[in-house]
Amino acid sequence: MNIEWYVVLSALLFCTGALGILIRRSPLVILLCLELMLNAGNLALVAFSRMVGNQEGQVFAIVVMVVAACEVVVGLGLIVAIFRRKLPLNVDDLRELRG
Amino acid sequence: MINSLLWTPLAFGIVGLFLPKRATGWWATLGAVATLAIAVGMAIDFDAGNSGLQHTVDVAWISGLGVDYSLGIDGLNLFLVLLTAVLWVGGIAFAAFREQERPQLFFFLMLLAETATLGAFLAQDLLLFVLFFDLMLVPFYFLFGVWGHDRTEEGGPTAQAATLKMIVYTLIGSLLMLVGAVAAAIISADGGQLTFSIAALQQQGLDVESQRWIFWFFAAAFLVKMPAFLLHGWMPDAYRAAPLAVLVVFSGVLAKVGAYGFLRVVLPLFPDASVEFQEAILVIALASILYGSVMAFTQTNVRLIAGYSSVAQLGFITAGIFALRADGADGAILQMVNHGLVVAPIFVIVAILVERTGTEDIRQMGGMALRAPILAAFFLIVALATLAMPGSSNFVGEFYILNGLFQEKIVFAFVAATGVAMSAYYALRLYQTTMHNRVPDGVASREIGLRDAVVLAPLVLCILGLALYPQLILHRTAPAVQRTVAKVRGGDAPEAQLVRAGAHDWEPILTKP
Amino acid sequence: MEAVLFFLAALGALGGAIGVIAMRNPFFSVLALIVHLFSLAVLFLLLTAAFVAAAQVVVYAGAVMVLYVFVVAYVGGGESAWEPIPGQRFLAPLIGIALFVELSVAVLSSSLLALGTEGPKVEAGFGDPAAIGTLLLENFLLPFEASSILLLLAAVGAVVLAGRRREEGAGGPSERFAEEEGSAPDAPAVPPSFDEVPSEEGPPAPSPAGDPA
Amino acid sequence: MNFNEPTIDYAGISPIIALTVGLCVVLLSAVFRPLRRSAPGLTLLTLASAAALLIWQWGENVDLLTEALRLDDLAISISLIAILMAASCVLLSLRESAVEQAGPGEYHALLLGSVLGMTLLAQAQNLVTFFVAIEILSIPLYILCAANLRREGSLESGLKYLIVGSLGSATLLYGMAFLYGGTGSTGFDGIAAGIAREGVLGDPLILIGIAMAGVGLAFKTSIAPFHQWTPDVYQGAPTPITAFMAVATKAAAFAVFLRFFVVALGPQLEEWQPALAVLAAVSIVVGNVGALGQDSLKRLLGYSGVAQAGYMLGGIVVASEAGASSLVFYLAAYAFMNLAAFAVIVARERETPFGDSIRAVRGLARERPLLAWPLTISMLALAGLPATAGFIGKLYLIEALVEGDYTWLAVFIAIGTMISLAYYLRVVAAMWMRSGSEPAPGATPAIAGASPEADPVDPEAGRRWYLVGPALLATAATVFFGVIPQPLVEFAERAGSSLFG
Amino acid sequence: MSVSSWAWLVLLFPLLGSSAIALGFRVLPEKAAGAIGTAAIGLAFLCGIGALVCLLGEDPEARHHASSLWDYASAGGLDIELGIYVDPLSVFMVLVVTGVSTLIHLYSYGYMQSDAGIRRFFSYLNFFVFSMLLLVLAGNFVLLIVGWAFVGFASYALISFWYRRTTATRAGMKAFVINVIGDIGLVFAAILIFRELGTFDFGPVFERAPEAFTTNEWTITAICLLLLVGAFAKSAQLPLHTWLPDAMEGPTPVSALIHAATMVTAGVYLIARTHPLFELAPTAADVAAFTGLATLLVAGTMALVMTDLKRAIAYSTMSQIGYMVMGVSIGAYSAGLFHLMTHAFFKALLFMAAGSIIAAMANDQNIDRMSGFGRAMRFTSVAFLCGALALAAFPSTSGFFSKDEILAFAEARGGMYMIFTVLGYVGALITAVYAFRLVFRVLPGKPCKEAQELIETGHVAHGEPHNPATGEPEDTDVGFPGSEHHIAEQNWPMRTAMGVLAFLALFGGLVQVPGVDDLVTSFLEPVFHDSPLAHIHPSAGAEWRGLGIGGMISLAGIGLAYLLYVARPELPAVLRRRLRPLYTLFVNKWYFDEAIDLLVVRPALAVGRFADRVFERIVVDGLVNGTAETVRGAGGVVRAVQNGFVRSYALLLLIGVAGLALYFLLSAS
Repeated sequence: MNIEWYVVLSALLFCTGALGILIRRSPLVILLCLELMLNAGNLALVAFSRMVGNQEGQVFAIVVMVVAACEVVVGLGLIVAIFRRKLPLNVDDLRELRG
Repeated sequence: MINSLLWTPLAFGIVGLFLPKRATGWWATLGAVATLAIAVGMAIDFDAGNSGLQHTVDVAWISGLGVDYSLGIDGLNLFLVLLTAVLWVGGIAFAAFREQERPQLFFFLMLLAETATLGAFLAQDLLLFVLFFDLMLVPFYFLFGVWGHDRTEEGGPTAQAATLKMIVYTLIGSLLMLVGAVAAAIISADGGQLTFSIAALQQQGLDVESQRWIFWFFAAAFLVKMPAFLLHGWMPDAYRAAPLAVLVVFSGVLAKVGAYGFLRVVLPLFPDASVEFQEAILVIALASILYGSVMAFTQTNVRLIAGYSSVAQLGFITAGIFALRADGADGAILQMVNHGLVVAPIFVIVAILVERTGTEDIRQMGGMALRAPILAAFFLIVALATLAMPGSSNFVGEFYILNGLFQEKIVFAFVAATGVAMSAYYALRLYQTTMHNRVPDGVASREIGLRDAVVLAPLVLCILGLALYPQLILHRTAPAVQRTVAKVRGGDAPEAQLVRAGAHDWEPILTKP
Repeated sequence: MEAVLFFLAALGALGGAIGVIAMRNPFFSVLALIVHLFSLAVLFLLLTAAFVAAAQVVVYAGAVMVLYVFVVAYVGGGESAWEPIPGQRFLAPLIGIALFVELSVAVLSSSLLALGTEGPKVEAGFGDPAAIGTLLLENFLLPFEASSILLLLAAVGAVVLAGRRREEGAGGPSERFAEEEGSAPDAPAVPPSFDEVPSEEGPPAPSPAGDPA
Repeated sequence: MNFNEPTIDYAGISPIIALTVGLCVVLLSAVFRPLRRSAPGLTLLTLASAAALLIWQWGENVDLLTEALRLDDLAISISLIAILMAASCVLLSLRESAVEQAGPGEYHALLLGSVLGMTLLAQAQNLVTFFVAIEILSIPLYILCAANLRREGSLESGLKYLIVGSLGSATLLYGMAFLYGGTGSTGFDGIAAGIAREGVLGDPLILIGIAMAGVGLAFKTSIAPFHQWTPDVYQGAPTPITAFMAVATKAAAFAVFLRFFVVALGPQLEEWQPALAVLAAVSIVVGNVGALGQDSLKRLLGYSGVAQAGYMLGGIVVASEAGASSLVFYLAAYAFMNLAAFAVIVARERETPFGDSIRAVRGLARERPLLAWPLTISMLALAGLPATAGFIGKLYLIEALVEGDYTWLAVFIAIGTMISLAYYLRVVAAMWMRSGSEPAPGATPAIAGASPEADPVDPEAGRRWYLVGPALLATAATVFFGVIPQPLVEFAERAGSSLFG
Repeated sequence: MSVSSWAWLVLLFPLLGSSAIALGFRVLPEKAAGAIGTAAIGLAFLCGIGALVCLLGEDPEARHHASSLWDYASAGGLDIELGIYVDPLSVFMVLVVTGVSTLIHLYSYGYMQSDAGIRRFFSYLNFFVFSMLLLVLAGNFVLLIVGWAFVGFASYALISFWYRRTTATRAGMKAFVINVIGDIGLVFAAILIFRELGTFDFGPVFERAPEAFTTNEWTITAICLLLLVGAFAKSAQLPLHTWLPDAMEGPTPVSALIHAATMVTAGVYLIARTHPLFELAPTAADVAAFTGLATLLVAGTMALVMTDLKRAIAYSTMSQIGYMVMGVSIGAYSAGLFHLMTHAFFKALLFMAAGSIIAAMANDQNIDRMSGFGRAMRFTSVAFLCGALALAAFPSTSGFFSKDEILAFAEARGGMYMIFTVLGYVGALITAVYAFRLVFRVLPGKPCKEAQELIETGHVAHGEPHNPATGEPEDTDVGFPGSEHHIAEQNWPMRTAMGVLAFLALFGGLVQVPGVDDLVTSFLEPVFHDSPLAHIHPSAGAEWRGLGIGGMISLAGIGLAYLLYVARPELPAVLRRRLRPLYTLFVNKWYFDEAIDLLVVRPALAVGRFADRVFERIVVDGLVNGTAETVRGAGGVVRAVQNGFVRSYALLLLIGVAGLALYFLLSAS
């Protein structure tokens, strides 16, 4: 299977994730969408690493997974904090700061 | 010596910050006087014959950026420096005689302003010049804003708004000038050693293309500062907001920095552009003359009459410079000094009048001369000098300017002349409506106090002295001006025939027949 | 065979992704993501990235997702379909598509011939744990260590944000919040062991509103 | 299988080690009750030692850990700026309620973590390191922004920063992936070599990569149009953190921006130079007009930060030694100016009920001259008035730009500066002038300062050494380097030349 | 002592006097001020004599001296010395000026003695004399301009001497501004001369002019016309004359000195002084001559109908100066200057007498209210009569000889110049009529109230002083002869001055009687000897014929006046009705003020108002505020986009990504 396919697929996933961030209001889902985007990146990395035939891309992918995990953890922590602070779990309602 | 001249005011100012309230005024006056003393000292051992720089200081300041700390005095700035020193003594003393809130700060800022202004005049490094040129604004921003008057009840702006307007307006020019300066240096360095020394830049020269646009960056800065017609939008508000003691020095000196910039920077560095855009600038200058004069005789606020008259005067000076002839430029410098010397006392007098009448509207003033003959006499002399009465040094200045203009562009000269006629009207009107006619009620017609007289008399004496012997200035400026102008015209500027133009062999006064 | 696998996996990944953004209920979104991740793992395998695929399954589909599920269970979710931002609904898809078009154009118009291949022939062990491990310890030692620190920091962060304050009981969010309300205006909720700190710079300031509102 | 362990230059990585160790120690201090009070002290100690080690390494130009890092004067100078800001942040954080809520150990550990990230980022010359470092930098900041859990704004800013930030990182990552794909290498030099190869130069794949990676960096340096998080996060975050973020993040991000674009993407100069120039111009305009009429000082500084980022980007656009040096100089100056401003804001936040509203500094000149002068000077410096480091910085940038034939951008800087006066001077006026235009004090503050969310009022805050001290020192530095800039200029030149020389 | 040293002394004394009085205004007693002032001028006169003697002692060819104090302003190629130029012409002027001034000072010493502002008055008066002397002694054009402007200022200061009178201040302003216009003319003349000849100094200019210019070349014509602008403004020639009648607001001695005897004749002096230039530009000279002619006729007609005593005399001054200008322009230099001298005598006398009468009328100047002063004030009326006779050129009086010499010269020059002779005689007739109109209206007849009081009680009338023009009460403490007035009969200084002048007015003409003697001409000869026109000498016969005609005309005029105002007093009213339009034209001064107001003043003010109300507001401020608004608007947009929705931030970010990506894709090779 040609590498292009993988890359285009990853691009598609990336855009899906981006779209998700744009249209979803629940911070939880937005976090998931971020995951999608990072994974798209991973797919691209791995695909390219296959293409160029060195494994640096795969290592990079591993690191990205770690990063993604960290973002999730912090994100979830924030969500919990917000929940405890009795604030709505809706990013559209968090707009005290603007202008 | 030149260093002490530059930094003395600031030093006094900083010390003054820590003195008790009552002492600061006197301390500041002392500082200004000390500065004046140094300036006079330098003027005395100034070599009139020498067209080059004297008392120069030149050390690398930011070698990385090619900026030097280089100062110097020559015919172009000698008397402007003196003027600065004199007027600051006047302004500070005038303020010291009055109650100021937060005096330490006030006088600190005044002295800081003096240092900045002197710096702008003395700087021989383009960037140093720009730096001081911008720095001047800072103290005046606070002086106008903190001690200024809100005009909201007359539908005018608050002091804060007025000063903001002034600052933004004047910085438009100076920031563009900064870019222009850098561009000029880099382009003319052309990969070589970067320097901002004006002399060096003049040596290296600049291609005409670059000259064209850089010229306008500088012109913008200077024309706004003056202010010239259409760019004077900040002036009325600022002048009405400013405390009068500050206005004395502001109107007296700062405008000149702009005109001086043309002589010091623009003509030497952008000669081709100067020739190319001569008409353009002359048109602006004439517009300023006419517009300023017309406005001056329609205004009823004493400050604005003086303010707009300055617009007209600066127009004259600009026109003189851009005659691009030695005589025109000589006249311009002479006129800068003269105008400084008349406009400052005018504002002192205005301040005195306002104290007596409680209004700034000339329609509510009058009849002062009877009870205040001395004040009237001073005012009369100043007013006559303002309208360039022949016999005053202002006349000589204007005569030189007109002559230069006439020989260069005859039509412009005739248009400029109408400005002279109008100045006669508004200056005399200012005198007459305040000093003559009936005394309106609510006007306390009192003689000038000794303290104000102490401030005013020296300035008036300067005017009279120069009236008798303007040669004092012309003699010293001529060589430097000659040098500057000759460069513009690639040397084909009319050489000054310093030999008597075949005049009489004058008889000595006392000889037996 | 491989192509079939690819398409199935691709379909799964894409479907999962769309599921994530389409599901109203966050819980389903999480499940969709898990589908997505598994299919992704398959793709990694197809790309001879065994270790990555394994990590994907274990770390992600395992640990992280569990965490998700817990949080979702804790805070619940669901959201209105109301769109307060003008133009968002119209612009969002537009941009998404535009981006995709640009990216694919870049890929397809690229003159790199390798893109059109399945990649060079690689020796056995390409992408297996040993190879990756070696890389991690040799060339990528620093990123490796760094990411460990990153994990540490994330953990700390989670504690700071979500962790219970020492002084508060095991009470649910409601009473914690109430308790905070009370203590808000005056000296903030400080750990008992911490209240000496002020003594360094004088006693804590008296508050305008002493007792809870 | 054979395993050849990498050669490790311990001297080179000593600053990183120091920070890491310090991080752990501080973290432990959070665990052992008796040590809790010492967290700030330990942090300062760590930062000091790290700084010392960095200075010790000054002048080194070496690759570390199999080219994961590049230790040179650029990296060192940037790291020093970051550490300076972190140290001041520690001081400003004393008695900050956010600290008490997050727990001092955790708070300072996270701070150190972020600094560590910055140090790594400044040295990174490998995509993987680059990416990890940027995350190590960001993630602690996400948390610290939200650290004031009691305040809604804080949480909001945390979440916003997290979401948009992660979006930025994702974009960055995707760009990196493409660059890796195009060049087959993750090392900067490898990438440069790869791009330079025939047939690759100007390939859409590469260019898209550059675009997306550039966006990621532009986001971190808050360049418009990727700036929108800046004002909100600056305003919502605990002020000491804002102070830290405003300078340190920018510094580190700009360092890697410079290194990445010049070293790795150098071959594509012609393509990215104009793009960045336009971005710079846009952020100059957006930042300056956005700051007009802001009542929240932090927000105002946020917007002004966008504009300043625009100025600084100019230093990268020209991709010259002068540009790099001017960038470093400006960052240093920027550090001093902002530090002074934020120290004052913190003090006023704590002693007035007006939060960070401009009302909080009304009449400051009479009330607290020792606070008024720093804020005044820093405003004038940010506006680029003479006799301050700000003026020299602008001059330096303009010189670099004109040299690099980007005079039009220099003109943009001039115009931007002009607009900026309108808001900087408004703050000054509020301090010094009895002003008719501002609403009368006593009106309810912009930030819900008096609401239950409010942090405790400390009427003495304006006299605390740890607030006034930094303010005055920073002010002194601003003026000093405005009058005698030569030392700082040389510092910057060293940094710049280390990348090009 | 050399001539020039004498000349310097001439300048010195008035200056000293002026400054001494000015500085001592607090301490000096009134009388002392007057004494100092008079003495200073007297000394100046003596020094003038000294200069004269020295000059006469020299060989006619060498009778010109230039002397300089110091470099005044020399740079950039210009060379301006503080130098004077002494030759018979200037000495002649010095003598006339100082001589008449001395007498007028003496007169003022009496006339103004109860004026609160007497010190200021004498200080100004001395300053004026100094300026006038500077004007006539100046050695180069720049200094000439200085003197020129100084006299202008002095005249301003003295016109608005009673500065609480709005009429006075307005009149002063008018005079000053019009004079400034004249100054500008001179300035440009000087600059143009400098451009062509490279110097400002009289000697070299006149030497080089003939080589430098061809006759009637445009430059020289331009120079002369510019000079004429100055001359006309100063000498109140059409159309720049309107300030002179208003100038009568000043105290009467001022009118006598400045606006009759000396300053207003400066224009004549200027033309005479620069005659070498005018001879190179005949066109300009003719312009001057015709203007003079026009002025003398027009002014005469106005003088016929004025009811204000001083104004009537003022118009007659204009008309007499018209004669002089005409004279010096057609080349009758010495004749013109001779008339200048005699006119100084009799016109000063007339004003003094008028002043005395007006004092008696408690500052009422309306001749309709005057009558019968012949009996009330014998001395004054005699003096007035002498003045009137001389003015009317009654045979054997001074005016008789001087005026007719001009006309004779014109006749002798012949050709087109006959016009001047003919119309000159017409003017003479008018002159005689209006001169004796005044005499017959004021002196004979039944004494009016004031005159009556004077006859019976010997007291001068005490009216509450009020401004006849506006009717507002005078503010006497600024200086205004409150209720106390002084007339010649009761006041020796006035009497002396008037006596001397009366004598001169009657017999001053005898210094130059055709065929008998020609002191003036021969004395001035060295100045004009190289001028071609100077050699036109009407034969004695021709002159006597002219004198005959002149005499008869003047007698006719007097007779006519007698008929109109004594024999048939109802006639004037009849005439007025018959010649209504003509009368209204005259009485409205030919509508000159209105014209100027319409053409100059109103437009200027309109422009000013436009600039102030419209331009400043809309364009200038618009420039500023417009920019500010734009910027603020942009700020609004930015802040609107910053709407607080994190998702829209993300959107913008992604838009940015898309945009940037697009750019890079397009720039892909």
